[in-house]
Amino acid sequence: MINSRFFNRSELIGFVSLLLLLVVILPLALDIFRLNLVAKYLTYSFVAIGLVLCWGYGGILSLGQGVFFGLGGYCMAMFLKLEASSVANTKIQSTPGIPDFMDWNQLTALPFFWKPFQSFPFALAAIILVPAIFSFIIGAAMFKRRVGGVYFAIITQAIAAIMTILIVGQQGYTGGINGITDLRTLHGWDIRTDHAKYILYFVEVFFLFAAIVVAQFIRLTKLGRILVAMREQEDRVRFSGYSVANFKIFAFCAAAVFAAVGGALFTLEVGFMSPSFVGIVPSIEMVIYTAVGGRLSIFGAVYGSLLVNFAKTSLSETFPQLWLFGLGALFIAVVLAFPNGLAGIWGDYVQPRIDRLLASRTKKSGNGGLVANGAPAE
Amino acid sequence: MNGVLMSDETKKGLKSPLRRQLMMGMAAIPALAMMPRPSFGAGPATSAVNTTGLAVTDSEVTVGILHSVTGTMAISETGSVQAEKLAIEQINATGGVLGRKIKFIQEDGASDWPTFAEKAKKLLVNDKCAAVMGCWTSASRKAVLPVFEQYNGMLYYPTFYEGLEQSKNVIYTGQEATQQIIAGLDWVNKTKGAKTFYLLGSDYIWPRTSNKIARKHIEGHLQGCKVVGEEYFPLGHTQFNSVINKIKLTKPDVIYAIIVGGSNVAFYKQLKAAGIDMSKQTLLTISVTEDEIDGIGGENIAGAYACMKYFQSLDNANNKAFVSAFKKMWGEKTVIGDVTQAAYLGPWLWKLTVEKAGSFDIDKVAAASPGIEFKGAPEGYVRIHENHHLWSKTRVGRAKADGQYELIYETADLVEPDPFPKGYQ
Amino acid sequence: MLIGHQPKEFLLAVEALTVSFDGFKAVNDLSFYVEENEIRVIIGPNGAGKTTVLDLICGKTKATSGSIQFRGKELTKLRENEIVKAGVGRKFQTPSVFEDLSVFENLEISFPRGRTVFGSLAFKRDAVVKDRVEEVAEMIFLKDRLKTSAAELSHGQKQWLEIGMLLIQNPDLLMLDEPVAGMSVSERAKTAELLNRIIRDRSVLVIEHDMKFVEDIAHKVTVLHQGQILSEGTMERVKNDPKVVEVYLGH
Amino acid sequence: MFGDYSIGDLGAIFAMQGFAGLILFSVYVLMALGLAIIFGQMGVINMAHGEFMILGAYVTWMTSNAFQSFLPALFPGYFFVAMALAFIASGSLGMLVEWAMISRLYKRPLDTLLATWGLSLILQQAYRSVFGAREVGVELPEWMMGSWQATDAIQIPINGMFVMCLTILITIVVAYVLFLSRWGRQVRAVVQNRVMAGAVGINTEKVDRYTFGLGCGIAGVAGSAFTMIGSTGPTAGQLYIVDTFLVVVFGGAASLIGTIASAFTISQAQSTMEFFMSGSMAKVLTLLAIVAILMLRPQGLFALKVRK
Repeated sequence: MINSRFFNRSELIGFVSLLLLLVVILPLALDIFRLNLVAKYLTYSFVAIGLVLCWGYGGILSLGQGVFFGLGGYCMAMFLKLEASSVANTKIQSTPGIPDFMDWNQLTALPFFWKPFQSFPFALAAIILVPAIFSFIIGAAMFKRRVGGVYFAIITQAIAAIMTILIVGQQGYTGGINGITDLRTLHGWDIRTDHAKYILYFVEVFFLFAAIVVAQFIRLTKLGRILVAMREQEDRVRFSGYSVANFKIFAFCAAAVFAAVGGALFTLEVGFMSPSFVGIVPSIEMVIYTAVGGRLSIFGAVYGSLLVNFAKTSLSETFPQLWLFGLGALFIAVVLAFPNGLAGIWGDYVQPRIDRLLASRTKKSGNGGLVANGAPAE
Repeated sequence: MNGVLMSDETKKGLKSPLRRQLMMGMAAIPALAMMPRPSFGAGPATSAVNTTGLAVTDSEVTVGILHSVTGTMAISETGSVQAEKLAIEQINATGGVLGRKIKFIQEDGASDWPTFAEKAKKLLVNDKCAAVMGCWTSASRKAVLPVFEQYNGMLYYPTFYEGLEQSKNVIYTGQEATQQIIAGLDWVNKTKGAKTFYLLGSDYIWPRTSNKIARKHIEGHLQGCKVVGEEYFPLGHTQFNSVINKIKLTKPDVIYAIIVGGSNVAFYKQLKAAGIDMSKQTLLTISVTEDEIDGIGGENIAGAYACMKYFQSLDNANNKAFVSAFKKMWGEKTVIGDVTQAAYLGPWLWKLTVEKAGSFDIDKVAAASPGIEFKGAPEGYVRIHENHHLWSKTRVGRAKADGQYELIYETADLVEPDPFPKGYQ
Repeated sequence: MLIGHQPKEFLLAVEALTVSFDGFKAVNDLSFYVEENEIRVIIGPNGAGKTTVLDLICGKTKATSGSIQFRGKELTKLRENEIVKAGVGRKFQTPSVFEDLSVFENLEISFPRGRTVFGSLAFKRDAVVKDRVEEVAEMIFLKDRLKTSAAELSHGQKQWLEIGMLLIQNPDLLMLDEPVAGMSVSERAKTAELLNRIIRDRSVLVIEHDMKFVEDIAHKVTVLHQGQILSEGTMERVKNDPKVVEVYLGH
Repeated sequence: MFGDYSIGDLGAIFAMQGFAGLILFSVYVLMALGLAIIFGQMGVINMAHGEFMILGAYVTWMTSNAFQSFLPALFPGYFFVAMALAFIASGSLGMLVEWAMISRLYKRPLDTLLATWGLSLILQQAYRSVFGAREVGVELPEWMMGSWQATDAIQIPINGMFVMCLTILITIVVAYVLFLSRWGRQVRAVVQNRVMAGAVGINTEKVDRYTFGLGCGIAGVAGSAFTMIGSTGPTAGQLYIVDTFLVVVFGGAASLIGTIASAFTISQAQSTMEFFMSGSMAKVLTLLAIVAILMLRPQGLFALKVRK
């Protein structure tokens, strides 16, 4: 047992059922419009997976994940916007060849930090590196000085507020409150067609499973166990010879990178990026996806984002007034009654029933090996 | 109610028994579709007027209403929703469009731009709406524009905005920036002898672009005039004492304010509290309609001038009928601002265009739009320009303590919309 | 003392150590020395500053002034994890084990390998680790409970587990804060046996109230009172020191 | 920028600017006091603090309407009644919330953050359903409007002075209640050691409930006062929440004096910077400075150094 398998049984069930749901059931059951919505929801599940590591395992609650989602999204949007702003497409402007919003703000040349984004490899690297470096700076500054818990949450919130004001205020460079809109092609490939949306959906699902595997890998290494240990007894970890700050920085950076990948995919799926994902409100909503799914469950994070967003869309289509009541009640219910979210409900109510069912069946058939074999590793 | 929003406002509207019947009739729309009333369905054959698969039947045509009813923008967008519903009801009462009753599907943009894009796509792709009345902020319009262009829909956009845009798929029923700004500046320069201007705005694209145009006009076209200050505040900012002190220091002839949302309330209250008397200090705004005054309080803004195309107090027969119908539907206490009136134009302009084109097809409607005249507009006569904006008059009003504007000046002719103004960019 | 005599190489040399909390000097100009393989017990009444001394040595509290030399290294300038790497292990007063992890994982975390972020990512649970964990588990009477979650252990077992976690680090100086507090009589006997076994190859600094236990294990006793040394020497000597009798043992 | 002005003008402007800073200071103190009690004393992160303020604002609005309709003669004094009602309304709601929700979460401070965020969403929508999505304008009695002409050039807004006086009054009352009254001693006892306080016969549940209620009640009074200078709408409360938390955290969470000092520092910094640069940039720089200082001194300006 000691070198446990990569997924224990209940995780395997989660993995396979998620795979079935995302790869087979949803694409067959939904039209492309709805499937594109699912793709949008899934981009948030990247953030939620990051939060499982950082908050659920590491105990670091960040209320500024929107910042990293936005950074990733903006890096992608900058590349796409430059591609969409070819001289031919922007003849009507006073300075053709630069993004339209720059032209409206009297910029006559591309700002220096936009220039490297003409290169796709650079943009891809930036999607990972910019948020990683930014989160490293924040994390190093805070964790080395042992800022944690509530204080960290509030400071990340302030950072989200600062970022929003900056992006909105520096509209010549960022597109302001409108964001970067009207993104069209990726290397000449039109990302707006239904066909492209299908492909992007599957690309995203691929990345999602890659993210799940990476997160699961981190969770299963000793680093994952140190995170759990740190959350419980920070001093004991410190006096076992670990630099607690470095582990926190790692967890925070990892969560930031997950969020950024989600943001970049969001830009591709939705076709624009705006400061409305950077602020405090979306950042807290992202935490709630994780809480609903279960802050300790990677699969829960994905289901949580899907469920909350699905509820949001369907409730707001039929009862817009009720939506906020529903969302608010969901927050409170999850915190008060189900602190481990969907995963907790599964573990506490559903799983035991299945086990009992299986056990009784195996007893009947006289084949006893099944359950013992699948006993969870921890 | 089949996707149709039953909002608080709708409930308030259920006042007279007649109205209640009407609303119940609307609630029974699915049933109606089965057995067309004789009053609708007498128009030309559906196959002739709808060749692109829009939601048009022999007796009905579906349009979308897409505004925020939740979130921060719900404050502003409520009036537009009300006006659009009123217009649709009036059109239906006079026989509909091409003999078809207008049915509307309302979606909530929730003050969130991707939600706007998502809902716009739903209205076009799933619901096949023949037209959509909607959006309020520039950001929401920018978010839906690619959707409308990709899926070839028709958007009637009601808000005064910064310009710099023109699309086959959008009719802009509010004024673009130059229409709203230049005439007002000329007027204040001429009648008040104003030479120095202090420009203020909330920090986003519309105030910034508008102030840019204002600055170009002040410095380039008005003799001897200059801008003595220009400042922007984050949306939702509530502390203006510092800028008020700066204004006192620079003593501008005109405070030119483009502050939006909740900040307005704080700004005017603090201005008044700081002892700036609007009967002596000229303040010209392009962002405060009667809707905003409701929140600011008339007594706090009385004496300020606003420059836009419509005031509720306009004295003409169209407007009187409009105001009384609006109040009858939505209650005595509701006020009507510039954008609300512009939103009211949307369904009417669409109806007129469809009837001229003889078709609901988007391409035909877009092509038929230029030159469409609407003589029944509350603001007076309007006409759609080649660039899909409206020719309209620009007016200056002075705010009174009762929350209404008193008309002070209006341009003699319709002002030409110029979304890409030469020399102002 | 002969001129030119080299001072004896102490394992731990605490000199003129002072820490003050808003003016209150919890430890005041304290100096003492611990030799290799020595078992030193610190006793003293409540509030004497015993736990603070351990906190200062392991870096949990920063000294206001003074120095702590460990094998010639100045500990006051190091971070906690660096002090651990230098060879100082610390057990807390209340058992602090990771209750969400199993006994095996608790011990494994303390295994001195892969202590950096990326080291821990690459850490492999190989035979060396397993053998060592099992060896220590046997020593701390928990061999058959390796898979148990630490939360399910009794209070005494948790204390042992924490001692085990220190053992696996193999420190040169082991600091124990009241290792037998709250234990049953039989557990106490077992713990004394355990301590006697593990102190062989290292120096140990123990805080303890249980005089019987102290007499059993101590080479030398230091009595703290109000942040200062009241008396130091063998148990026998300290016991008979009138100052000590007055403030502590007499009560 | 000052070259063209006379010394007298400049003096007057600086005096008024100083006063603007003081008004902002009062606003911050009012916002933060209630939160300082709830967060600093109880460790509860109340994200619905802004909504409790807005409840006070709506109560003021309703009181104003009621006086206009039924007691027009007493209208000039309605504001005092409104503030009392606002305190009662927000305070009672606070106690209800404490009973139903917060009391179950004392051991999980980060979870109070999520739960109260949910509460804030519910309250926002409730306001929208009850009072409508539009902002409401609260009419002030005549005597509170306008400004006081200190000299020819210096004008001091009356409502600003009113807010300042109110702030001083409330601060004194809070300080008295927390530090001198018997009840305040109980609150502090519970904060320091809940189990012990319970053991010596303090009804900790009751203390918690009243403390939370007091914090929310002060938020209600703050909201009532803000109708004079700001807007009242369903979502207006959200505007305040980040600033408020920063003021409290910057001051050192458990210190009332810290909260006041930090409100003073932040307001003066912001108001001075606003004078020299655009409001947006002033805000960004202020927030950045706070975050930077908090990184250097995580315990805030005023925090007791305690032996852990």
